[in-house]
Amino acid sequence: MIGVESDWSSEPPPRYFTLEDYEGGEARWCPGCGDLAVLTAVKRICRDEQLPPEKVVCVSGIGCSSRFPHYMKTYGFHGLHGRALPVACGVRSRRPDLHVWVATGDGDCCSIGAAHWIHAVRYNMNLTVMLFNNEIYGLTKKQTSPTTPQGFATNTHPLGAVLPPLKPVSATLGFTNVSFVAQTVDWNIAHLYATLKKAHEHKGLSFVHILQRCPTFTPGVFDDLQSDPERILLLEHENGIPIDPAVARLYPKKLVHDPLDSNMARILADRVEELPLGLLYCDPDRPGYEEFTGRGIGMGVGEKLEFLNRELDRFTI
Amino acid sequence: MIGVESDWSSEPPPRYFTLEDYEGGEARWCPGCGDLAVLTAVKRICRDEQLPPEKVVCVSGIGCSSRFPHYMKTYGFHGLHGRALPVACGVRSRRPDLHVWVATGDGDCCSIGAAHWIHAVRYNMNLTVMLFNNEIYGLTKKQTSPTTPQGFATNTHPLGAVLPPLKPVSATLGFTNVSFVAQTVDWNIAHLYATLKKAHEHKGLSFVHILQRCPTFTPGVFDDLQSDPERILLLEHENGIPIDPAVARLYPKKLVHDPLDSNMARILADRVEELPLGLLYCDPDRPGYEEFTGRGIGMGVGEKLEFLNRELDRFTI
Amino acid sequence: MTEASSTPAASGRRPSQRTPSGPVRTAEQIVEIVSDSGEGAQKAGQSFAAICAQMGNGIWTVEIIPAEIKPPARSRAGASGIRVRFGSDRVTNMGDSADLVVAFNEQVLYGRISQDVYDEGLVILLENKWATDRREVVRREYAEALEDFDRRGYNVIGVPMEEECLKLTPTPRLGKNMFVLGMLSAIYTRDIDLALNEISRVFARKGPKVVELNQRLIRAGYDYAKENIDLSFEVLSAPREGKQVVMNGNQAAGLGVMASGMEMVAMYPITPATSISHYLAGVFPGVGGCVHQAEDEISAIGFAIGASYAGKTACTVTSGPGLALKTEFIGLAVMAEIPLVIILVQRGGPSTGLPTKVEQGELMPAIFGSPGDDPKIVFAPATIEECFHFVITARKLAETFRTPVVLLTDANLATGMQPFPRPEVKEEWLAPPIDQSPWDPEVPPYDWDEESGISPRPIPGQRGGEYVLTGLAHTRGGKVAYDPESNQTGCEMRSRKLAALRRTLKPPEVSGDPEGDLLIVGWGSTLGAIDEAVVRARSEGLRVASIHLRFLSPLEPGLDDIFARFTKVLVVEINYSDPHNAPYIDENTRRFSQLAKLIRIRTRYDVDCWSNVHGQPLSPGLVYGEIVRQIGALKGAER
Amino acid sequence: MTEASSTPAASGRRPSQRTPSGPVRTAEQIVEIVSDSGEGAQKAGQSFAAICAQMGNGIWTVEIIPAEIKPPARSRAGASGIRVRFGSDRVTNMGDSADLVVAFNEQVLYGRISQDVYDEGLVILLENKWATDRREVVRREYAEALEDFDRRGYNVIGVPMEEECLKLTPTPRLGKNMFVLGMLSAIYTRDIDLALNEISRVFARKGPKVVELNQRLIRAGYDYAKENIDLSFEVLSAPREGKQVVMNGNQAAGLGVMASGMEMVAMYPITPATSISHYLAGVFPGVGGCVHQAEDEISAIGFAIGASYAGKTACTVTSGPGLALKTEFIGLAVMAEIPLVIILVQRGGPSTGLPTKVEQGELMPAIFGSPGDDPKIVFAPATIEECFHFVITARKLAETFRTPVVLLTDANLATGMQPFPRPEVKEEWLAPPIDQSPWDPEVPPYDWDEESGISPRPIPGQRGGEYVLTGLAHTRGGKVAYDPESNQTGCEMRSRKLAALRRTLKPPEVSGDPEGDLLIVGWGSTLGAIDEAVVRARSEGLRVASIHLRFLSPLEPGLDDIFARFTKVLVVEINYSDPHNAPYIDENTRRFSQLAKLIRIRTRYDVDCWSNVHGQPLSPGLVYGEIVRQIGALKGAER
Ligand SMILES: Cc1ncc(C[n+]2csc(CCOP(=O)(O)OP(=O)(O)O)c2C)c(N)n1
Ligand SMILES: Cc1ncc(C[n+]2csc(CCOP(=O)(O)OP(=O)(O)O)c2C)c(N)n1
Ligand code: SF4
Ligand code: SF4
Ligand SMILES: [Mg+2]
Ligand SMILES: [Mg+2]
Repeated sequence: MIGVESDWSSEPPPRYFTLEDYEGGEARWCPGCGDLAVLTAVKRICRDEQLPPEKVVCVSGIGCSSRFPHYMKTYGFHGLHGRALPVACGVRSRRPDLHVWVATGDGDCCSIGAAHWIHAVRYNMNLTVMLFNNEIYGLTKKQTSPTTPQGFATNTHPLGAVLPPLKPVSATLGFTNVSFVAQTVDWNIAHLYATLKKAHEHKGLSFVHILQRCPTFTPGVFDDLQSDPERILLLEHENGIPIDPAVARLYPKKLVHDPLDSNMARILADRVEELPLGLLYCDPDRPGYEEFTGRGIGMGVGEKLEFLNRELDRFTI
Repeated sequence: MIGVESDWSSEPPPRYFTLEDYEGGEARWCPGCGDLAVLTAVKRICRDEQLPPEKVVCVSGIGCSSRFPHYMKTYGFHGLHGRALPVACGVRSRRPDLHVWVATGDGDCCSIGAAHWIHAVRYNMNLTVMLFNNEIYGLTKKQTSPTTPQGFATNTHPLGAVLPPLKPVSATLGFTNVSFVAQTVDWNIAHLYATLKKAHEHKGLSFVHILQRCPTFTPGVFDDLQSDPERILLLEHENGIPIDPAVARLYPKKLVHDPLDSNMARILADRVEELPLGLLYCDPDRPGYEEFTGRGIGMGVGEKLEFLNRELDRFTI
Repeated sequence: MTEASSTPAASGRRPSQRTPSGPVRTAEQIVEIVSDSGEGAQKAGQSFAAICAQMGNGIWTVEIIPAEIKPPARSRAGASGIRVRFGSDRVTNMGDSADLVVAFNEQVLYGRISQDVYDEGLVILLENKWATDRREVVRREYAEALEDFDRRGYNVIGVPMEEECLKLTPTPRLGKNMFVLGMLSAIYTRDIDLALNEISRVFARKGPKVVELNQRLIRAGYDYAKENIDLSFEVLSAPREGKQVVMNGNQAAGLGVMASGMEMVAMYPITPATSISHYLAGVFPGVGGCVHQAEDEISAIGFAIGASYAGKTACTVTSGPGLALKTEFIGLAVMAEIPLVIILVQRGGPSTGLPTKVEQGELMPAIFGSPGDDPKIVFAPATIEECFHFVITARKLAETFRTPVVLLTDANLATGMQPFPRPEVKEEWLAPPIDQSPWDPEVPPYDWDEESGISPRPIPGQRGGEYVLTGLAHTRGGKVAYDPESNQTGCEMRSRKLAALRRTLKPPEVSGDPEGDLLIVGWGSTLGAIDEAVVRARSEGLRVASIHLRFLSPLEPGLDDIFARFTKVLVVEINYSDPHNAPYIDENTRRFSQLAKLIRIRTRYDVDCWSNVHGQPLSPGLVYGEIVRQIGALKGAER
Repeated sequence: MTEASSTPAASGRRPSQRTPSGPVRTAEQIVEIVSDSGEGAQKAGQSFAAICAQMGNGIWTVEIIPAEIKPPARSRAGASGIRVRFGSDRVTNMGDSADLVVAFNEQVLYGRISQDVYDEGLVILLENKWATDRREVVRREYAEALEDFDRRGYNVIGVPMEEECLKLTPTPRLGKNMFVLGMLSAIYTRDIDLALNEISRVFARKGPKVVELNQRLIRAGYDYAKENIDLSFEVLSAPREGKQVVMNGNQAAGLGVMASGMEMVAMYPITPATSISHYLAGVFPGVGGCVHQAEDEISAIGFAIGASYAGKTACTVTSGPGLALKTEFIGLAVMAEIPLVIILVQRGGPSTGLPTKVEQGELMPAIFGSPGDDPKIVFAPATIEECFHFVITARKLAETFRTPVVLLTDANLATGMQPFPRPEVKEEWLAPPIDQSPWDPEVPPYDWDEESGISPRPIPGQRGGEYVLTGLAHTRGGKVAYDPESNQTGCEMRSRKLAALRRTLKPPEVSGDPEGDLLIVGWGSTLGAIDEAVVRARSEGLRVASIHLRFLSPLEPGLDDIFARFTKVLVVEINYSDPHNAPYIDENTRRFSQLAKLIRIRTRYDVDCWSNVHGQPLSPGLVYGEIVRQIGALKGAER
């Protein structure tokens, strides 16, 4: 799809962006790392949506997955561990013209950044949030993350993680004003692409939980999901993630799930036998905080000066 | 109930504690503040359970409600804004003999302390957590809290809070390893007492959401709940909060709810027409993190020295 | 400021003379209104101060704030109210002991007595209903207090405030404050119409009924005083040029935010910074701006940084504990060169400390708090007027030097009210729309000027400027780099910005003797008290002067030269230093106050320091006392 | 340390002489193994170092760590490996340029060359399979590198490592490192049995098959070198008394935690501190202890504080960004007097900076980071051995002085390995069970000793001791108090503890000339490099000495006296200071390094500083160069 964004100055000749226009530095993830598939999907979406690279901002925290912005040739903000979401919200607050992608790890989002996770979901600003869940701390070399499977041995829990893993999707569905929650996997490229595309289109905060392989530190944790199609429950709905025929063929178990049904969404999210893949919840009508933060963006200098003088008059004696 | 705790040195004559033994400094909350009722209930539970004052630790953050420890004549820790839960977990980590009560406000717990809220619930250590929800920042004088009703005017949102309020119970029910979630109100003393008592008895983290009146800054926000018994849905169950006949008479609407039914709990929590009062969820069998942190507490010096020497040998050349 | 030396206000105890046929004429007065909290003493005092300002007096107010929201009635800790110092000349600080106090009960006075703010001769207008209270204990307390006040040499005048108000309203507790305003207007020969107008302005939103009742209460108080109280003072005003505004420091800072062109303040509530956002929350939309209340301080600064990165230089406001939480993000802003304004309204520490009280204890953490080298600009306004103008400067510096800028105010400036010339808002203060024109792709994102370390920055939306901001060590091209040279270069470039800024600064002005025995060095909200003390000491022949620093990082130039002209240099500030005479403390172990540390790093001058952590604004009398003591010691007198 | 002056190791370029009929005898060697990451170079080097230590050599290791988890193969940024310096005498630092490098490909060598660690004459044992790689680009790169190395004066010896390993295993990439270990054993005439044993210990858990294969690879490397490489060195060892242990600084700190009797370490992962908890996670249960990985750094220190409050003095470990987040809680611990041990393993800053590299940039934030006055104890080990013992001291100080204690180590100590005398664990180190006997209710919770500020503390469970800990200003009785005196007293009492501790400290020992031209002042991990440089300079007749500080807060006593004996004092450390010759930088604007600031505050001595933020451990050669330059300048020679 070629198009010119309304907020983009339409200079002749119209620009057409190819994948290369989004190619940043050479990706430095381990061979087989699931992060690469996500990167590729995002680049493709940018290309297919013809987003001007200068209008795209990738914001991240710290972690393997948070290196994401470096590999895009767009604007990027590789900030602090756990703090991708506040920065991303700030970027959007006065710049509704920017497309903001957020890359955050399971430690970044669900551990140190957990307070921001709850609140950014509630603010519901227009961001595409990609939670790269490799169920481990990758960059710091194999410490337990909140999503590490119970019993899985790590460097901080050599006898195995002590507690049952936090479920990012279940938790998110309990947060007020949640507007979009989807689940996908790095190894099904078509589904990943379709999910991220839908998320990008959603007006509001779209939270995409991506099961992401880390062959270096959690090899095999997703093996059964990869090898046994019966472990996947494909969610279908006209308002859900569009399903590629190849994907449909791959996964025999399917369920028609209305993304507006939050109760069913939570039941699905808790499911242990199968992993629901697709759009668990979406309410396009939730209020967005940008309505508030963005008011008055275009106000003219004259109007401002006038108000300031009136305000000073109030204090004048 | 008079009794001697097994870990309390049984010196003759056995001590009997009266309410006065738990009386700390004169409470300095505003007249009509709901915090006082909670304080009274906790003192009564301590007395009724005959908890030695020196074995009780009240931990709090910062806020009106966090002044709680000062008004108890027990050990107390009035720490930092938002950080009651980490401290409380630390206290319990190596001291299973202590009874730990946590007082935290809606700002303290659900805003600045939100990351700890998620994770303390997951650690499921044996704490009684009382969330004093007055739907406002009290101590700092009327700023919006995450639970402030949408449209309610505050000093930071004079035109009304912008977003729908966060629901502490709904969110908590989505956190992994949650083991006890109850809801009560400061103005029904019998129900408040029964709920906190049940919470104190629960082995694990009991999360008690208390609607708390703040006549100073949110006068009237609970008026309809107070005046219209039809707005309350009393939860009943043999494993639930024991219901005083007077309470039962007060509230005509009742529902038998099995606290093990997490799905129903979440549906109830989301209910807007009525406020469910009682035990929404309880699973006494969730793993507790103290199992892990408390290992080896009683280990003898000899054993330690021996291990240390063995370990040094490993490094000896 | 040297003109002040000729005014009586500056010479300690203020002379007053009763003109034969009228009020006593006096150069200045210090009045307090003290009550239980919730009785409106602050509102009455603010209005009184505003009236004085309107009549051309200089004013300074200090709020008296209890720690609890609603402390019990009649408790010492519950003292709530306000001090108003007003005078013919400019007034720059809270002064020393009060001249007159209106008290709603006798107990709250003890809260003030413990702060050491009253002297013999004080006049107290005291609600006298307690004498006949139905509770025996209250009657006894009242009687005992009267005796005690007498012993202390206070002149108590009983006033049946409640009784009088009851004649007009069934809820006198809510009206007393207006009655008091009326009394004060009478005693200080204020124009009653000004009072009535002021009150109709203040209560405008509450409707005409409320306004009318309050005006009647004012009149009642006015009439009562005229008839019953034999006190009458006149504080003439000096002619004043141009329009003046009157406001407190937090309002001034809030106005500064709007006038600076910033459109976003991201904050988390914390005393005493919050009222900046309270003020802004109401008016910011008028200039298209927005206050974002974040879930915590970390998120607040992160949000502001996000907005700044996206071209909308933003502001965050906080105090001590909040600063601690922002430490990591401040380091990122320094490292990645993100313009950002941080308004830090200091309060008493360490830890939660004294949340409503004043301290200048956040200087060292503001400058040295972040791990690694983090050169940033730190400066401090010394007056309410500067609270306004410095925010505008802060934004400019932040963008010019592409760095966070910390503005250090404190609880004293935050709530102190003072008139100053009405600022003329300039269009150029309001930044132009952010630059979205194409960026030359040949220019790297950190195109450091070798001399100044300054570089222009690409803003999202600028075609060709795409780069990834990172807190990792990086090159001129913005690329992550772990080699020794890249990190060294980056650190040097960031540090160089401070040296470049310093070159544009002027040495501080010496106020008082150009050379002499003692030089006082201060910063921030203590300006008025120090100046007044110096003027008083000089009027008594002591050879003393003061300088008052605004820029703390980089530190202002020329200090060595100035120091060399004085026998001794004494830093005076409100934060902790070991007292000279404590056990184990000697010149080798003594821990210095914060500015003294900075100055010792910079100049290696043997500066002494005198400071405390009383949580109180400095009073000129205390500073004066120390000047006398220090010069006495220099002259070989007793130490 | 002065004995070292007689050893050849101390005199720069190490003399070596080939005995007619055998290996060249040399006082020391610096060997590196460099590879792509994941090829096991570190493991081989650590084993080699352990073998050297077992043979009685002094050793020091430095890990070479790439920033990425798995950087691309054959990339400069991907250089991963280890440096081992070993010698006849004690070895205390990484030394200067390497003598011999084993490289798995030629590209990773460029990663090292950019760090400036190789000189002419370097011997390189280089995997030579790249010469015949099927990719043309690889063959070309290899050829070009060989030419370049030749120009640089390196002696390259090609070794068919992979080819040789393929004879024994189908996955030579995983075995090469053992082959290298064998080669090095041959070249340095190591006892091959020690190597075989070491490897069977290291791989014990992986089963006999793995052990056997690795041993065969070692033998293969050994034999290959004997037959094909005409290099043979002998590094004799000095006799050594008593048992020795060998470990790195993080292991030593971890062992120290266990030996100190602490039972709880609460942490959040962060490089380079995390490996302390990795080590402890495995062994801590052996002494009944527990590692708690919290959800963030704030929670980690909060948890430790909770445990400490409840009587189980706990520890938290972190690095720069984590320190920033803990700032607020550290302030609480100071204010409420909670014993707590904070192990701070410093890394490169500011912000995320250089996460795996060394810097001493967290000194100022550790001391001055929290708002308000926050006197706490800060000290720094300078050797691996001290990393162990200082933790035990830290716990004792924390409890005696009822305060947080910060232990500052760094990335260099964290991963550096060195032998030291095996500690004799004392029962008294392990604290007795916490006191639960009744507390005299007459004794307040802060029963400050007027002289020392020290007070005993009630612990939950102690009947009669019930009190509420608070971060608000409080009285001796632990009650919240907002009056001026209470806050002043509390601050004084807490400050006094530092003065009291300082009285127990001895002045630092001067190493080198007791008086002379130049005194070097250092702290932390730079001890070895500074000492070695001083020894070398003195051996050349320069009048130089050094002192090395352990206690930074309070600062050690006696500095003035020592400084007075030298013409010039130069602080040497690894953190930022403005270079002398930069634009706009002069003595009035120059920003000093961190210890230099502290010393200037304390002594007002005109100390100069020399520092960098290269992210590298200091090398003795660099320090030596600066000594020569400085003394030259003093003598009026060229600057
Ligand atoms: C304040 C702070 N604490 C800790 C760290 C160290 N750290 C960097 S990334 C990381 C965790 C990464 O895990 P995750 O978020 O799951 O991302 P992944 O690497 O697995 O993609 C940690 C603990 C840091 N950089 N900053
Ligand atoms: C780090 C930090 N930020 C902010 C504050 C200021 N503060 C104190 S209490 C409070 C909010 C109180 O609200 P809540 O937690 O709901 O408790 P309540 O007073 O309503 O009981 C705030 C923002 C602080 N003390 N510390
Ligand atoms: S460690 Fe894991 S998450 Fe990180 S780059 Fe490697 S495979 Fe990916
Ligand atoms: S302000 Fe509200 S919450 Fe605080 S003490 Fe008063 S009534 Fe209670
Ligand atoms: Mg991860
Ligand atoms: Mg609240």
